[in-house]
Amino acid sequence: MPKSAVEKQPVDYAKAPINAKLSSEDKLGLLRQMLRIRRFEQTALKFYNVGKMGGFLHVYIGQEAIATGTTSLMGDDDHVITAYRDHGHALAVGMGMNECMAELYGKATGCSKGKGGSMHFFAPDKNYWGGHGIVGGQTPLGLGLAYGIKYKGLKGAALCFLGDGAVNQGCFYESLNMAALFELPVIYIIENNKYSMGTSLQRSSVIDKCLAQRAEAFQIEWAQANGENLYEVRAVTQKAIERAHKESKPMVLEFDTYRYYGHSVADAKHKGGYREEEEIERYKKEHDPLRLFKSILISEKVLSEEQYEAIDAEAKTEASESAKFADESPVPSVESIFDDVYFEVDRQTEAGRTGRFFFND
Amino acid sequence: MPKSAVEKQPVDYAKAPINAKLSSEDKLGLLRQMLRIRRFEQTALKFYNVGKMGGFLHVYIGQEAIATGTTSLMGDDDHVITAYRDHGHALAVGMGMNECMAELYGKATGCSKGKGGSMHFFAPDKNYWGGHGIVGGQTPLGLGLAYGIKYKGLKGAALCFLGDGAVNQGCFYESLNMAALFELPVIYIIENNKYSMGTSLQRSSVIDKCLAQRAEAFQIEWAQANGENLYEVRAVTQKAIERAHKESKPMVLEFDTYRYYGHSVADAKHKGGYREEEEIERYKKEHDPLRLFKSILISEKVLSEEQYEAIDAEAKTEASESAKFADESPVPSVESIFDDVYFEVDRQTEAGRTGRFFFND
Amino acid sequence: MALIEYRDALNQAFAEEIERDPNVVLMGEEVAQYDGAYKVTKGLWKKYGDKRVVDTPISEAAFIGMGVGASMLGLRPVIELMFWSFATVAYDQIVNNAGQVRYMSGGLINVPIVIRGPANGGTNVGATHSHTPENWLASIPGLKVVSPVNGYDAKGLMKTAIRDNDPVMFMENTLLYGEKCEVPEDEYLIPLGVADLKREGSDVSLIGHGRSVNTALKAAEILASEHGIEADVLDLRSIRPLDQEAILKTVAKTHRVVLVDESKPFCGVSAQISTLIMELAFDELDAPVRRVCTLDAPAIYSPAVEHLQLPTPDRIIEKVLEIC
Amino acid sequence: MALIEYRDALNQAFAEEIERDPNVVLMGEEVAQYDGAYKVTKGLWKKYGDKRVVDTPISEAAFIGMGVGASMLGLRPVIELMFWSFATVAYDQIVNNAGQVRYMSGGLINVPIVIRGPANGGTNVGATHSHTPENWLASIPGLKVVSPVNGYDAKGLMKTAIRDNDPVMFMENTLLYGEKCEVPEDEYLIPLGVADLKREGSDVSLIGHGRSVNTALKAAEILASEHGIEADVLDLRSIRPLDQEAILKTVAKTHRVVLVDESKPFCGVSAQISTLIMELAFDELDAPVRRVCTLDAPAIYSPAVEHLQLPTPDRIIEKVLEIC
Ligand SMILES: Cc1ncc(C[n+]2csc(CCOP(=O)(O)OP(=O)(O)O)c2C)c(N)n1
Ligand SMILES: Cc1ncc(C[n+]2csc(CCOP(=O)(O)OP(=O)(O)O)c2C)c(N)n1
Ligand SMILES: [Mg+2]
Ligand SMILES: [Mg+2]
Repeated sequence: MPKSAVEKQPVDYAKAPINAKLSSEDKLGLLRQMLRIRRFEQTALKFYNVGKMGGFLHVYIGQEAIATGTTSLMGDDDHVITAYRDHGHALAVGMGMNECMAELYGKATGCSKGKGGSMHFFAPDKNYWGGHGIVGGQTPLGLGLAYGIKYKGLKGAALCFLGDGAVNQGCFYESLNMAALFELPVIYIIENNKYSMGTSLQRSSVIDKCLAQRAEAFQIEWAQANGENLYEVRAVTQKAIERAHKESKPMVLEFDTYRYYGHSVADAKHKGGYREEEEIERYKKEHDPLRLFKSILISEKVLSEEQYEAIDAEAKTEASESAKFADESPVPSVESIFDDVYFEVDRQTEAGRTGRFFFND
Repeated sequence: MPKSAVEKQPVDYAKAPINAKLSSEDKLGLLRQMLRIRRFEQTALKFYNVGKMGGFLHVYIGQEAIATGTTSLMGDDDHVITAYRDHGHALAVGMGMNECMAELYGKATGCSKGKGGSMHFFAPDKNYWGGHGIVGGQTPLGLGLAYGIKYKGLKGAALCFLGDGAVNQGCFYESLNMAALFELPVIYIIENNKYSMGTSLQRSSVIDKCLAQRAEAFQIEWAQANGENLYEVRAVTQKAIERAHKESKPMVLEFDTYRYYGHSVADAKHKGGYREEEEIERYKKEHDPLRLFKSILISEKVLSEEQYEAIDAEAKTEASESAKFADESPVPSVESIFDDVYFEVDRQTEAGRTGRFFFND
Repeated sequence: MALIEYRDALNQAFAEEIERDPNVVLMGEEVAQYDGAYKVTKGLWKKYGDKRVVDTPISEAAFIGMGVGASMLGLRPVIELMFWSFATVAYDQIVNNAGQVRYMSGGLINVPIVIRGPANGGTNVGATHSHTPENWLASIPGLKVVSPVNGYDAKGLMKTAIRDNDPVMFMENTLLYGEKCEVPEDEYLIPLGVADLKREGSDVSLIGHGRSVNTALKAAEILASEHGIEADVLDLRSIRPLDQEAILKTVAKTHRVVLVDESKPFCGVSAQISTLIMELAFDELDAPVRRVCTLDAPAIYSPAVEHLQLPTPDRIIEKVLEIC
Repeated sequence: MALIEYRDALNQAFAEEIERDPNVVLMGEEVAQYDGAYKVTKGLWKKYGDKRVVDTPISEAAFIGMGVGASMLGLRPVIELMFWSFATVAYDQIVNNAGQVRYMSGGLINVPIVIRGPANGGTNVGATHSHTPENWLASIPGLKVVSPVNGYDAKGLMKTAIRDNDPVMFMENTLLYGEKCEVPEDEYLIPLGVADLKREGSDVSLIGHGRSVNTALKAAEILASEHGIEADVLDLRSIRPLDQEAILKTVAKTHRVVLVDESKPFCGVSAQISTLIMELAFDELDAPVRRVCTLDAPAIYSPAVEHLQLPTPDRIIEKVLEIC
């Protein structure tokens, strides 16, 4: 468990070149981004609970500094892919609240036309490749993004996020070996929030220092850091991205973090069940990435309470407006069920008009 | 590459308690076992090449000390499972040449009634669970054997063999984590013969010291040793078995070894293709487990040239007689294709007589 | 008789078999301390402890393979896949190790395991979580596949599956877990390979498995009340082994068939049943066999639409009216 | 025209597409330096080098997923499975990532990959190596499945598959790799979804795909010479998309159908074709559709027996005589 970062660490990481060069504007932008994620999800939760959405809702709240910090470093040829807890990464790469909220509502205006849902946000135009529901299944895809980057001779990196439970899917190790063997610029980022559903890290994985250290088995560099401190996240990730760009080498990062809500909304046991309410409260009080960054910016005189309130109010308004947008958006037609299955059919190319593709009599 | 073991190592490993206590009888028995494997396979090769068999034939010659040495330590509650290069392990656990050769011939008298073939030998009565064709697929099964042993409260170990290429199947790492987490008495034994088909270890795996070392990622003990020296194989494996029996802990062993023939008989490229003829010759000359153990026993005055010739002649006769047996054995009937699919059907239990099981009109 | 939920009927089956046979062990993700993602194993870990109810890491290939290996030594693992969709990451262990090892050993080995979990669409969890693999797995000789529609059948079939000496793929349904039905206090078993005629009629045969049987029953009521058409509703219950006699019997009785199947149409279970009727009862048919399957696309998330991707009473009625 | 082997026809397709499109990359186990386990990629690594022809570790899930990920960035990976049977260890990457990602992204993504390799029994390699997964994969909307019987079709279809913007599962056959046929010097393409009538007759329709077409042709010759029965032999070539018109055309012509399928009968491709005929041409049938499939058990090793587990001309003739 990370020691509270409030006392000491900011000092150092704020000085890291990648953070030192941030303008006040930039810093406020990063704060705004984290606030947007939190308010978006709180709004989503509210409307999920009144039945506006179906399926699962995996909330990212508590982990905002990781998606925000890592993706803030992305250049044109850097790409991102993650698992089903994907709202934070989606907003962080620049997706709009409207298309994201509409996706949760299952509307035709959603980022995936209401076909993917909470677990399957995508925005290729923002180098964001989802949003994947099968635990660990995205890790070979991340490898492939890195392969594509290298094949095309670009200086880029693929950031592939996974959870502390996902590390026990075999394809992750297959991917690590191939990343090392082919020297691919993939950065696996383990968001260690201590639990995979109701199972604590200790009950699912046998480790020495941390999960990222397993990378040693494949001669891959790794680092573990405190995921609640945005400066720290940026500083640590920047090194990995530089390495990927300069040497085309993979790396595994692990960020300590915590999710305040249940695994998904359905998760009743997360309070007083598999984890103590006291633990949750402690994290909220002592390890909240937003509080921390806010206090840092205030101490840096970059932010005032008033400004904070203003930014927060903005985020809240944007979120509730996105809910209104989603609510008023049309649902997909039943006919549209057959769209987006085959590229050639969608485009009605020669290939798409040859032979039968769908088999309901 | 292991340094030739002839010069120095025998001295030490011969003194290991587990070897020191071997009677001359025992030692000759171990030599006989290795010879039986070699002569059986050379005979199999001969008849494969004249069309007596189908499919693949993966020959174990060059690796005999490993199957012989490890299985020679098995007690009643120790179990074995391996991959498709399985003839050596089968004979080593006590299967007869007749049922093995007949299996290669695809005869009803084969150990698997001619249904499994070279890659799928089985003898549950000898704690031998195959013989598996899907690379790495046996590693979770080995975990399960260990689970069964522990569940039943027995002091036993599951020896699960795999190749240097098989280590890159993800289920192996899933198994390692679970073996450590549940403290299961499984011993993974990597037979590192330097190649997976035409791919050298360097082209398939990124490692530090050796493949077994990857076990560190899961806090599992490991050891690497020279697989050409039967005494060394026994001494190293004995420690792992003791550990499994006493502490119910997993371990990963890696034995350096070499296959003299191609990956399978079909493999034309193995000479002068992906490996130099000179390399093959050097291994045969300097690293042959049979030569080595023979010279050891002669120096120990346990064996004379004449005795060796006699044992060898015996093995050759047994092998050619097994070929005769196989040749004269009946083939399975076409009707028998439908046997051994479902236990309940085979036994014609109530369950096996209820509903339709097979669907050729 | 007690009126209980589908999930609790299964829970009873597990409890009874755990007590009956010391070799029965439940394993899977969150099945123990968390009581199961869908509470199907609720209370069992508390009651029977770490040895009989085991939480696993998210390593389906390893823990299903582990179950297969353990079963070779006589254990009877009952392994939960949180969703049957996750069979895709353990497919080799299921198809080749559970399904083929008996054959390849010439009958020396048998694999008495049950792999179980929900296999259904209709819950807005998206395409990756909504697979219906009964056709994939029933196409493999060596495996058995069961798919009960209510708690009574689920309990009786689960107890039989656990005692069966072959690998049984047991397919449940998250939309059914909460549905209640009468379940006897006394022990009972339901054999695999025996279909159940859930409604009697003489004009048309509606044949399905799993939740599609409920949809068929709803359609049957409307057909009776609004169209004067009386339907036989045959619940296959088990797909392999298959109760062919029951199928031929209802076909010979009504001469008209509509198959209802919540899985996809291409090479689906409904295609096999249609083919079987073609092969064995062609002359009994007064009309071509019709099918109502899930619309042939990946599962759409949109809650407003997905329920229409699955078979509905309306679509069934439409098909029936085409041939009656 | 040049008389070349099936494997060399594929080899030409790869060479031509590698030269045509810099995004085409071949990958798989032993495809480069070893020339391929079955020499299908012979000489390509020598000629085109490490970038275009890539050897992988034995990590099917990772390298197929890698191919899918790379294709999202515009590469066109052509990935070999040494045997299609090994798809079982990469099933999630194929089914969910190649097959569903377009849908779940609302059409934002497409996955232009080809996964290829042999998918057949009959070579005495045992049950684990003899799977015929065309029914598993064709049952998944989002995937395309192709299965050519000769070198001419194989080359034309492979070039089309590589240029196709959807994931194509290309199923070859180790028993066909060495068979020769005439292949034009000039470039040509064969579209997916177009069946090929490989023999003309008017008495009965034999319909199949892959190697079963050859078996059907053998049977057809005997039927003609010994029984005076002239058979249409329709080669589906591609299973999804499916040439429904060609199927209905031959049924309307002969009114009698025997399906030949080297895969297993339960939920096999033959079951889908039979069902399709039932649904769309019931009144055209003068007799029930018959099937000749691989005997419904895991593949037996025994060389003396396995060839009889697969469809034979005799079994086809027997079925034909039942309905003619
Ligand atoms: C292959 C597979 N197995 C199981 C699941 C069900 N499942 C979804 S999320 C989850 C827990 C994952 O935990 P972790 O990787 O720590 O990520 P977190 O939820 O904490 O972000 C499980 C078991 C799944 N989606 N895919
Ligand atoms: C999942 C899977 N992929 C590929 C193959 C094909 N194959 C059989 S053996 C082999 C090489 C394995 O090499 P190694 O593990 O070193 O064992 P060795 O043959 O050297 O004993 C390959 C690629 C297979 N049988 N299963
Ligand atoms: Mg977690
Ligand atoms: Mg090897």
